Amino acid sequence: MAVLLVLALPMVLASGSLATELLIFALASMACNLLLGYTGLMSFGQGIFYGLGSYASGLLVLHLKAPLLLTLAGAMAIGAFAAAGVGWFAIRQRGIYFVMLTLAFSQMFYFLAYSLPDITGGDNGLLDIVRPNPTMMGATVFDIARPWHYYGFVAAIFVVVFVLMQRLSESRFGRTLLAIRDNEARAAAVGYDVRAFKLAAFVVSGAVTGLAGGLHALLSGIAPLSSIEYHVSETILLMTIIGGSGKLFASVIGAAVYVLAADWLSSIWPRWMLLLGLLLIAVALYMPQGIWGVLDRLARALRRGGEGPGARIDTHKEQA
Amino acid sequence: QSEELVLACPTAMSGTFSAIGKYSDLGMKLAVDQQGTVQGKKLSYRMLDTEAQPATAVRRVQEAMEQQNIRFFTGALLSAESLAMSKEIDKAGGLLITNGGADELTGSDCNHSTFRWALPTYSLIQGSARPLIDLMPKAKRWYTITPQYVFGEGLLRNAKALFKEKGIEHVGNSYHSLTEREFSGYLTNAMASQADVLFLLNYGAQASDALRQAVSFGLKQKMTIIVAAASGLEQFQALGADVCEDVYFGAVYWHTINTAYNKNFVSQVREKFNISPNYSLAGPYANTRMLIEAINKAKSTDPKAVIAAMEGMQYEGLTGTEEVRKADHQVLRDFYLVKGNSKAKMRDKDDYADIIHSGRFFLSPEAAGCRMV
Amino acid sequence: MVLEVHDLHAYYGKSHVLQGVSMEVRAGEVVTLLGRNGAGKTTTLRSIAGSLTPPQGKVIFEGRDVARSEAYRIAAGGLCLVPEHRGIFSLLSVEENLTIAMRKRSPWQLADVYRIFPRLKERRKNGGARLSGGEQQMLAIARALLNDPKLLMLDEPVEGLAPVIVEEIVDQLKQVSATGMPIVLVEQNLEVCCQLADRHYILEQGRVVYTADNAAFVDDHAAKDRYLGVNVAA
Amino acid sequence: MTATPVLEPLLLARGVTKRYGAFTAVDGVDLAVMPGSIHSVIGPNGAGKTTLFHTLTGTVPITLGSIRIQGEEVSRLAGHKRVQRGMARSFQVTSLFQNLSVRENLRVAAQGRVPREALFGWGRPRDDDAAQVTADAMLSRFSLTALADRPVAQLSHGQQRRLEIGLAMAAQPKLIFLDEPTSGMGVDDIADIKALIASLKQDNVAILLVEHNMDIVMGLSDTITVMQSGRVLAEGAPDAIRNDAHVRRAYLGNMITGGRQ
Amino acid sequence: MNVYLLQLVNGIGLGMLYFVLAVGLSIIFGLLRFVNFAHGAFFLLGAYGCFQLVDMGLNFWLTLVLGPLIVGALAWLVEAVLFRKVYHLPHELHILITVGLALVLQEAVITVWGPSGNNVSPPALLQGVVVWGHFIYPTYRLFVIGVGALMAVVLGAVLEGTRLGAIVRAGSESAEMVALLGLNIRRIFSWVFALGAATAALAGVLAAPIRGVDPFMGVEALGIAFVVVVVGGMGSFAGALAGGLLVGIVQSLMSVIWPSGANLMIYVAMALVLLLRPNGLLGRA
Ligand SMILES: Nc1ncnc2c1ncn2[C@@H]1O[C@H](COP(=O)(O)OP(=O)(O)OP(=O)(O)O)[C@@H](O)[C@H]1O
Ligand SMILES: Nc1ncnc2c1ncn2[C@@H]1O[C@H](COP(=O)(O)OP(=O)(O)OP(=O)(O)O)[C@@H](O)[C@H]1O
Ligand SMILES: [Mg+2]
Ligand SMILES: [Mg+2]
Repeated sequence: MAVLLVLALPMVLASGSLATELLIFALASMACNLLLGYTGLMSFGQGIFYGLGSYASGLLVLHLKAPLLLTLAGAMAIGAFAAAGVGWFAIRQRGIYFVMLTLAFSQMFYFLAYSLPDITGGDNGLLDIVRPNPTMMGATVFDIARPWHYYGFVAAIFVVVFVLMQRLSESRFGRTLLAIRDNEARAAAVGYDVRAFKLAAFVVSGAVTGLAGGLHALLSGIAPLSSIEYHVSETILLMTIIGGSGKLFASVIGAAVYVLAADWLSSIWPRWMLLLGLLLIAVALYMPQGIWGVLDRLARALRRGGEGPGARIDTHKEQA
Repeated sequence: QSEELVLACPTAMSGTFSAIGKYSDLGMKLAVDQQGTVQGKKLSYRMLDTEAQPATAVRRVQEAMEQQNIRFFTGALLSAESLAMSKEIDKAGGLLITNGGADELTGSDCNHSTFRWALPTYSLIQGSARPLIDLMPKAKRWYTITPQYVFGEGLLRNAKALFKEKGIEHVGNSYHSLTEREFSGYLTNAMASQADVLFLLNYGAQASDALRQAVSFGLKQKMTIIVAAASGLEQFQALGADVCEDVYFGAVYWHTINTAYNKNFVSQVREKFNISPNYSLAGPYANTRMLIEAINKAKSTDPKAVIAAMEGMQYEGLTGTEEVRKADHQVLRDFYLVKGNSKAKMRDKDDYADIIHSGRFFLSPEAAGCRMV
Repeated sequence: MVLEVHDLHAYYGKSHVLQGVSMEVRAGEVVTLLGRNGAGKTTTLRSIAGSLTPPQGKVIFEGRDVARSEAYRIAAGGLCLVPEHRGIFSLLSVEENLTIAMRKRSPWQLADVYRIFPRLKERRKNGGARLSGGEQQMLAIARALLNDPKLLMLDEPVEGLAPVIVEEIVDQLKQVSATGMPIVLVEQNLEVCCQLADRHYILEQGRVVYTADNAAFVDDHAAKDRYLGVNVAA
Repeated sequence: MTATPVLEPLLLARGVTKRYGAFTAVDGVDLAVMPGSIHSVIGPNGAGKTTLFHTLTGTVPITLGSIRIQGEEVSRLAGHKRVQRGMARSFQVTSLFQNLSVRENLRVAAQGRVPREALFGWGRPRDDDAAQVTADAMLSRFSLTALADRPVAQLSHGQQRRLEIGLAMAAQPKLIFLDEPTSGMGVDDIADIKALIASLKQDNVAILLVEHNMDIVMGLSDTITVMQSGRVLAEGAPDAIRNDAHVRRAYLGNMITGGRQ
Repeated sequence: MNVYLLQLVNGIGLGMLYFVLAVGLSIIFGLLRFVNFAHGAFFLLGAYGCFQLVDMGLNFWLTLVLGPLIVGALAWLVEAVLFRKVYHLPHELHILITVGLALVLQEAVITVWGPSGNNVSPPALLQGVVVWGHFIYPTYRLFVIGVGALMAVVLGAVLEGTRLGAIVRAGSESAEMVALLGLNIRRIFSWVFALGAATAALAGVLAAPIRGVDPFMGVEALGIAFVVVVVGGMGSFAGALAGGLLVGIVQSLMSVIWPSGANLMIYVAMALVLLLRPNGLLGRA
């Protein structure tokens, strides 16, 4: 399905940059979903990893002239690293306190970035981040200067990450996360070190989010202060919720809807946020399982209509 | 080639700074409608909503250049996004006229495609504090409140230099972050320092809050208050005459500027939109007029030619005869010091302040740190 | 006739859990609802109390059909359920748990229940979470009594209670019913049921499959074996 | 590990004490559980049985005292680590993975014995995974096979109680803690559970049992410890306990809940 | 008078405002278990209500009562038609719907009153300043402290002391069980929600003369409110007071010690508190 989307986008969207941004946020949103939907952690700190990711890739390109893949690796590493740190503190908390603690951290990192202008460029952010081309033994594999080319590159990464995350969520690890989400006390009682699992999930999520941030810095050529704002955390979380927690592809849809809605609405009315607000309310009221939930139900209804009683059984299989 | 020439005004239409977008739109509209066609091409414009986010700004600019093949951008105002866009536009060989506050625009980060109608921090300080010091030789103790980002730092640096030169005692400074809205703490410090003058180096809403709270703390009675750079008429309207009375403001534009060009502009704005123009409206207007001048001078709509024409160009503008300095693409023009009127003295509803001084102050391009490559 | 239930149905999603339960409670009698796990006892009680809305069937309480009216109205009317898992409020102290249920007009007041459950008095200030299973059960029952019930429905009230306490509660329930209070009792412990009840209903797959008065039921080993699978031999 | 001398107790607890603020829920309890034996803890409500369980299994931190499993001190070990030492428990108040299927519940529990397989478990769970095999075995052992793919939330209380025990057993422990396994169960299931508990003896699993159903306690226990207000009141074989005057007064009364001989 | 002392006093002034701002959020979350990201929006409405009414020539004191009432009524409506439907859903949906509402209200304010701010002058009676030596303090801020203190007493009595308080806490745990006790929990929820929103609005009215009104003051306020509530302890009413004062004082003192770090320190303080006392200063476990 991810592949289909990746192929479909260029046909429906005029702007390569927009399409790329969509995929980037889809990545971030999936990472958020790994926490929200699989571990039951509602993290308001995803912006930290995203922001650090973009700063990291910015700095690597600017100061070290690092090659593309190394740059992205760096972004992932810093994301994972920060996640380990933040997570280590945050997972001691549960429920809304966890949300708030991560929120506090995202504010902290914002002010940190803000008050270290020598590294982060402060309010101006990092500028002139020129996309290095993917090279192999010095030879440029293919040129990603033009937006649609870069899209191709991001799309490739997106598909790979998606598949890996999908696999992860079905793995024994992922299944155990689900159990922890469901009943932490019992999970501990049957022998799991709950914190270790949560932390692991956090680190993975941080890495992917960092990657997203890095890709975005390369997309826009800048790493602005606004990329580590609390606002980013909120947006990523909203996308995830809109899509629907607990199913990876849902996050992709969530991100797509959000990005496209925002882009489209903002071009028709300066007060577009009002409409966005209404959209959020509508989703909360009528699609508690998120947009995915609705699509899923539709799909089943169709299949059931098509195949009669037999269908119920295979839908059951899907869930298990 | 289409017979239409489309300009774009990338600025914040939504979010915290949406006021800017609202007025910029009017400014663009006026300038474009006035002109109609340029070099036989129908002139039109688009507003691009940057949401006050550099990343979004860059994306919108990319899209504008890719899809609508737009090359001319005017009216950008916020520092961070102006910088980001200036890079992007330069890369793609477009032209940007900005009113951004960051000195880098015509300093360390200057480039061929970027021109700046706004004034550098040096001008703001020289144009606001210097005349005031001359006005009040006895006021020797100054206290500053500074937002901690490049713009604020720039102002502070220049202020310190001026204090040194003028033998002013800088009795203290409070830094604050860009998100600060509560200034009572800093004001208390200022009070404790027993300064004669409180010099507010912050901008926009922050300046308003700082000033408002200063007044509520009765600082007006204890010391003279001066705001280095008022963001424009809308700021006065928001604050109200009582707060502004007897307060000094530096102003990059003020609607009572005494030039024929400006008078004409103001009257047009009044009849078209029945408001008095503020900086957010005047800026994009001025930028666009300036661009059109250059296009006509170049007799071409090719950015390269236009840039060449603009460099060193002298023209009539809102503040009188303005000049584009070739070396760093900084527009050389006047800066104003205005003083708040009491309600009683206001001649009309927008007559919040009178211009008490105007002048040009600029560093050399070298000193400004611009090296065109 | 205090309570009449006619052809009550209930679903959880697709599973048709109650398939037409009918029963009645006469003034002042204790009726038990027996049946294997999953027979539908709890569901029946919840449907009567209105925390589940039965799609079909009548619940006539003191002459009015209360099926499909809101839970709090039903309860305020005096149809009072002590649920399976006791529903103790852990955020509230023991005393608060009691006071929010108190009704001026109720014959039972704080002093009365403290007399019956001294342990609760000791733990008055304890959070509801900090009670042992037994203590929680006591609290739940005490709370119900304060709530001025006209008919008491208890879902496995002595589940997991120590015999002495069970006896206490049984005696207590005897006193309660002695005051003429009709009681519907869901219980697994036959001993308790037989001591208290006037009549018994046995549910199976959401239907009433057997009913008898106490005397008859006590001797009807066949029925017990058939429906409840107790081997009275051991 | 398996080569433990028969006479050495599997679990040896000394002076176990648990305080909640000023209130002492468990007060210096000593306990010795022999391998493969059934050891019941009974006592009036609030005696501290569950709390004792909590401290022994590491669900709540112990205040004072020592806990040894096969001689190894575990009293300061995190609860989840004790599982790898061969402890498993069921909860008095049902505590399951409500949104997972019955089968998955059991698989996760079985897998808990070797958590690193999960933490670094990149592969999908397969039907021939050790954990899955155990889980399926449990399904039939508790006759839950019919409900295997139902989310637990849809089971009746009694069905959930049965699964509750299943989860404990899925860890294939040496020592299993059962907290009132039969509470809220139908009479027929009680019989099953009784048989089940008895059958565990065969696989040489020791059981520490908290139970109010005297029929089971008296019928199955090798040793019974009676607790009252946090302390040990008496300990001994069923008959001894049944005839102990203190115990009768404190607890059994006239044995209304079954167990009448 | 020593500058730290001045800042301390000033911090208390700030803290009281923060308390009034946050206490509603605390009630609504702690008792209804409902994460209300629209709290800031109610604050915003309160402020603009104040601006509008005063602008229409109404006197400030009336506004002080009317503003909260109007907003409270609105909130009551919103609760009835929107939020009630999502209480039973997980937190993330609470966030979704309330963020949505906050956006709608904020943009609505912009469309009605325009994107740039406005000034509200305090009532003549409170316009002056009190002077201690070099230290000057606006009478109006003293007044705010007074109002805050009053609120603290009244609300405290109602929430922690009364049966109503207990009922609402119970309802937050299991609405079904409360209903089984014959209490109409929904109605109680609506009232509490309205009350919470009204306090936010009151804070807005109080804040307007201090910092003027602008469409984005809501977002900002929300941030502070959350910090205060978390520091103090969700649902703990006394916590909101303690939290408010702590945050106010930290912020105020920091503006002498390390001005540019003032905001940073607020969040650092919050993180520290949460690490040392996981449920906040006075939060119950
Ligand atoms: N929330 C639920 N969702 C779906 N099915 C349910 C739910 N609760 C109970 N059921 C099903 O409804 C049937 C009856 O459940 P109920 O709890 O009424 O039985 P019960 O007689 O009370 O059993 P027990 O004696 O164990 O309490 C059971 O088969 C159970 O699986
Ligand atoms: N978290 C806690 N804080 C304070 N006291 C507690 C806490 N948990 C339990 N207690 C108290 O400890 C005592 C023992 O409780 P426990 O649950 O162990 O009793 P029990 O023997 O299991 O009773 P039951 O047979 O009813 O389950 C009780 O009096 C209870 O009030
Ligand atoms: Mg039941
Ligand atoms: Mg117990």
